[in-house]
Amino acid sequence: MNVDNNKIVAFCCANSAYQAADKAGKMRLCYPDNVRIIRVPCAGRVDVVHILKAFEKGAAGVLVMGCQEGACQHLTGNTRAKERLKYAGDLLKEVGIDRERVKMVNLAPDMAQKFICEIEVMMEKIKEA
Amino acid sequence: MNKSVAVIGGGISGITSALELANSGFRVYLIEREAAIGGQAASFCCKATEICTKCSVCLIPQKLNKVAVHSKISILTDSTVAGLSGKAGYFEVEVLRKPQYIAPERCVACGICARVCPTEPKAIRSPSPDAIPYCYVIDESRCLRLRGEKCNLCRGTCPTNGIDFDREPERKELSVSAIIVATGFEVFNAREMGSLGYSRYPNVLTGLDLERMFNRWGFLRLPSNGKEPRKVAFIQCVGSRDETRGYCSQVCCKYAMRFARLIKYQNPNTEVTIFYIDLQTAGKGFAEFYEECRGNIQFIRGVPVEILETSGELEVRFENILEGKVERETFDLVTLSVGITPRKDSWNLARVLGINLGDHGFFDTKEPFNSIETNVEGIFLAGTCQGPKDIPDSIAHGVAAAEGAMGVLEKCK
Amino acid sequence: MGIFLCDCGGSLKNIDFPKISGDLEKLEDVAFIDISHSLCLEEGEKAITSRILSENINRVVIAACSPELREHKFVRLLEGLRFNPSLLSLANIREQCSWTREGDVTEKATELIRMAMGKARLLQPVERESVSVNKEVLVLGGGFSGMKSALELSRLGIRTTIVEGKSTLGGKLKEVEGFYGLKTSPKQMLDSMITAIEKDNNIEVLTSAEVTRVRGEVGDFDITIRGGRKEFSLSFGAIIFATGYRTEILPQDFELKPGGNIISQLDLVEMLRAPEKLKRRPETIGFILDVCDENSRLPTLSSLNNALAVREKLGSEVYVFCKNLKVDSEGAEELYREARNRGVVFLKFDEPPQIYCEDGRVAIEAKDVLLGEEVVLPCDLLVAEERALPPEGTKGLSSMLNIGTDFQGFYQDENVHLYSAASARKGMFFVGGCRGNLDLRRALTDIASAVMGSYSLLALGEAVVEVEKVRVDPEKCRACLTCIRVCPHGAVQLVRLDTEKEVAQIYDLACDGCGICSALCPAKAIDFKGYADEQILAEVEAMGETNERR
Amino acid sequence: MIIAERKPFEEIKNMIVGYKRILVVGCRTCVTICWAGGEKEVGILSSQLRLQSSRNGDELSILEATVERQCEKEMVTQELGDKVQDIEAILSMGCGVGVQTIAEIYEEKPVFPALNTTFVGMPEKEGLWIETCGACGDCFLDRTGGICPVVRCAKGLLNGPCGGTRRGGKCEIDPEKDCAWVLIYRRLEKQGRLDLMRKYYEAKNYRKVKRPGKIEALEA
Repeated sequence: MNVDNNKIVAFCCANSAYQAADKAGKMRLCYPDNVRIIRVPCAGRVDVVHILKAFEKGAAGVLVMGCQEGACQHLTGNTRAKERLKYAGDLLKEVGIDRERVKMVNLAPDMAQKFICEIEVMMEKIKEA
Repeated sequence: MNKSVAVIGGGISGITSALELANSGFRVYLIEREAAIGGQAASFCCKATEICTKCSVCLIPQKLNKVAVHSKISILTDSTVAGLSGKAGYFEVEVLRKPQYIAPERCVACGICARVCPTEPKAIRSPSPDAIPYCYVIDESRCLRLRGEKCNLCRGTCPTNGIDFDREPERKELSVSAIIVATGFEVFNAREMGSLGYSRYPNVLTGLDLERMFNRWGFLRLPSNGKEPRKVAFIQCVGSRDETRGYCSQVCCKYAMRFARLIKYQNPNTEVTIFYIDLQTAGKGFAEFYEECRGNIQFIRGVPVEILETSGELEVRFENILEGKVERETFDLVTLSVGITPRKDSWNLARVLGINLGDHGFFDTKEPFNSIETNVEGIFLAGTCQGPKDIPDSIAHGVAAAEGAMGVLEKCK
Repeated sequence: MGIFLCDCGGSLKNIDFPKISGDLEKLEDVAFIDISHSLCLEEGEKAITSRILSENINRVVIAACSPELREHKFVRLLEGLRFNPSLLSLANIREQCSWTREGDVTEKATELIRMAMGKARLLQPVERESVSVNKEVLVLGGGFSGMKSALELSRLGIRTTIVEGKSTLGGKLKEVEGFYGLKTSPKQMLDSMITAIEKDNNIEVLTSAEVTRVRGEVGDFDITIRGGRKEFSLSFGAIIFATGYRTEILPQDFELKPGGNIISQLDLVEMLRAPEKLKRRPETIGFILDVCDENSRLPTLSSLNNALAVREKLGSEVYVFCKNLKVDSEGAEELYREARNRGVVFLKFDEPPQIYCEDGRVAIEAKDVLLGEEVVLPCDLLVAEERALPPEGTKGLSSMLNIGTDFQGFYQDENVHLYSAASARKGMFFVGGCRGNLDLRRALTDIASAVMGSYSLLALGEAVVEVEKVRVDPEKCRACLTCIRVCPHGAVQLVRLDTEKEVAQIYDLACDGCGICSALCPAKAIDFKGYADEQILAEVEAMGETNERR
Repeated sequence: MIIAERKPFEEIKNMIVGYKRILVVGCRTCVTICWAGGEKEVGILSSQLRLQSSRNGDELSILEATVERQCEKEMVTQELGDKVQDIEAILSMGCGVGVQTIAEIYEEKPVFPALNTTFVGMPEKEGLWIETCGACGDCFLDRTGGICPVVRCAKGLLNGPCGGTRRGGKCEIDPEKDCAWVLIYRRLEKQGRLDLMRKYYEAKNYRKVKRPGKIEALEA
């Protein structure tokens, strides 16, 4: 990979994951700073093209963070995102990138700790490869 | 005549009423006693495992943001209602506001004042993460300046000079057409049940402590030694359905089962036991949720009477009604599912507003089936101050109170 | 493009603002870069206002604290300056950058600002317009919930039309014996409501009529109603469904043996209305609960009500068999205690009891939990627990409206955001029994939130809407119907354009801005202003640039 | 409607080995509707190819284009006209007809198919397409109540079920699939035309349609 400090792109749903990221900041919890958060209205908005483009642009891992299953304001946003990530995982496997680099995460606005440990889990995966 | 409503209490049902009325075009004064709105439910945690368990705690930050943003809602924090005059449609509410040493509209929560404050633990500290208005708070008891000593460190360093120590308590007069009382509830003080050993043994917690712990850390640790508990017990109906409090608090069975599943989900080899009298499994889809829980959680019909600490573990003595004999069992952690009790100072607000209290200490309503109107026309009740409710019902009740208030507003055009 | 940086009163120490403004100044489309201490207070706002009025810029990027806190302030400020706020892009350099690490984060801050600039370049203006909305509301179903909703709405000055399938209003009200603690009996309540409706000229009632087709979106539903022989279509702003529920004793729950001594709550109510007409006064009456459906509170409440009525009027022995007594609604615990004081015996079982007939009397055999041994109880009458089911037309209606139903068939499975009356489709509300809330108190709060929902939607007669925030490009659209099937809010309709071409069209008022359709559209025909594909890709692009440069 | 499915990436990769500049062409009609070759899938395949090339270092530049209908010569030339000069190979994401139309127009450039054109069918729900017509050229749906046994019966029988139908009317070969003739029987029963089942039909005359089929409108 042509990038040394291998970035993580996190597509965060504005209703839950973005607020969890803010809460982590307000609680001054430290987490690795190669995470780039992109705000999307709903996890269902993230398309396979965005994920592949992120990898093309040098991202080492992509996290799509949506609401808990059954608590999505748009009912099917997070379930569609999960299916789409399986498809994206297949596409990446075909290209030789390890499937684990793409992950769907279900968060609620108060889960700052889980937000951070999901990022650390992704960091381990990237370091292993 | 400006059509406005005063909502007393900034908990989940208060802010829901405020939002509904503001969205329908009326001005709302939200009077909150604490330094930030959100009430008890703002410190709760989401209890979802793979799927959401419908506790609707995640609605609260969303509604808080909408209230903070709404142009028609003015939030008065640190304020209480001191007096009331006038009648339905033409009320005059007298609001007493504690001195705002830090002006909420000036404070940008940059954190410099907390760095320079000499006291340990800090007298000036940051609010809880999703507090609205997000501004720093001064603890009068520990601040040197307010205890008479000369110390101006924080005032000097504040970039937006929002700190001003010689502010006086304000007294404000609001002319409103209707009032919604949404003062909320207090958790049952588990210390009253001496035999269960709350606050004597560190590993005996209440439901509220569990909520705060999960909200803060996201996982469960024993308060005594920080390790993961292997055996957890939930004791139901602590402070409800007994002689003095003849009502069911409706929420404890639900949150106990949700916690039990969450703990099992996070660490499958912990053993979880729930002691109950009558398990309330009503609610859409909750019976199926109960069936799932029965798979890996042990339910024992029979509420324990005594907890003793033996060698670091808690020994619970209870009467197992199914087997018909008294048994003992040891646990690492015991959670008392405490119920909802009326606020101790609600009689004071009742005296000021002239509304009367029901037999359990909650505010009373005009007739049994009309759960929002009080005996004073133009004053409405919302949320748990009228009776125990879970979060979705409190929200629905807040909307009902707003609809009641609308009736008064429409009449006095 | 104008860029404003805020160092939050100088507290963001680990970001070197002059270095950032030095780097970004060189870019050609940057008009100016301002560093200020507190953009969110008056002095900051004055700085922004003067800057914007003096320079003619068409995009604004603000790097400050979290958009959740301050975005509304900046939007209101820009609206004041007649600058379209949809051309504003925010970078969160405080909560998600400066506060996440002790060490220097200038590089991350630059990249976040660069990402915001990348997005800002592609932002398109979105106009806000007000769309006229039909102020009438249709109430489907004339039971207690339907009548109460119509009365509440007309009290707030909104015209309603009630469509009731049967020939008279009333629904379940006619079948209930009494409500605990309520002086007025259901009969009086029913008559008072009907007279109020007749007097009220805001309410129009169409009895023995049914809805055959629902088209259109919130604010302008076009509904065809068939009453008697004629069929006509009317337009409404919102619909409140109050179609109620029906109860049935299902064979698999109780093998209905001949001899007629297994009755439903309804038959018991008939008996209680006219106790003198009974041939033989039943000595012992048994109630059975929690056998088929432990979700609803109604069986417990109606059993306790009727048990008290039996003790009063007939004075016969009453036994209640249940697994867990559902006392978690208001006043239920007092009801339970009063029933116990009046001598009603409660037996709690774990496995469901066996029921068999013995010389004309019904015997219930169950292992009682409290006594700990088998109990066989012969009694004259057994009141079986009915299973509450949705009314017949629910399946058809729900597929026509594309609203989901839950596992029991009631409307709208549980989602916390929609609780208590709203539904996935804006403008459609489900109230009381048809949603599964069977007891009266919860139905009342449902009605209140449905009324408030439709009032805040329709009261002004118009709704402010962001015109074409999500737009389908007619040329690219292949009418493959994916967006119509996928939209959770049913906001997309197939429309015939003037060019005779069938194309999907998104209805702005009903669209909730989730973007699922634009992600799934195979022809990339749906453009979501503010979160369009290009804008998201531009943010990703900007993240990539710093990689190559290093 | 023609339903197609994208080839596995391995196959596509081996096709374009050695070419440095590639044009990926999508088509906006049938393959867009069945989510196989529309503008979105062109974007996906192109970024996959770019990822592949950046991972193992060989520089490969990808151009993307989408034609209104690849089976119309005028539309192909109008869309690809200028883009074709300096590219070495074309990867067409249209159905088989599209690939051959482009190959016919630009004969000097190699044209590779990225999709497998599978069948003529209809969407059951979004994302799921089933074959309902085998384009056999001699339609006899009038006798089977509108259900075509050539395609929906695993063995393509013309005269009634094969006798191996499982319980619940399921096909002998594929337990999830409904037996076509059971469906036909039920529908004819509903329409009261069950006597059609008793008639005996001789084998199909496949010579009726000469391959490759050609249809000439009289007016032309």
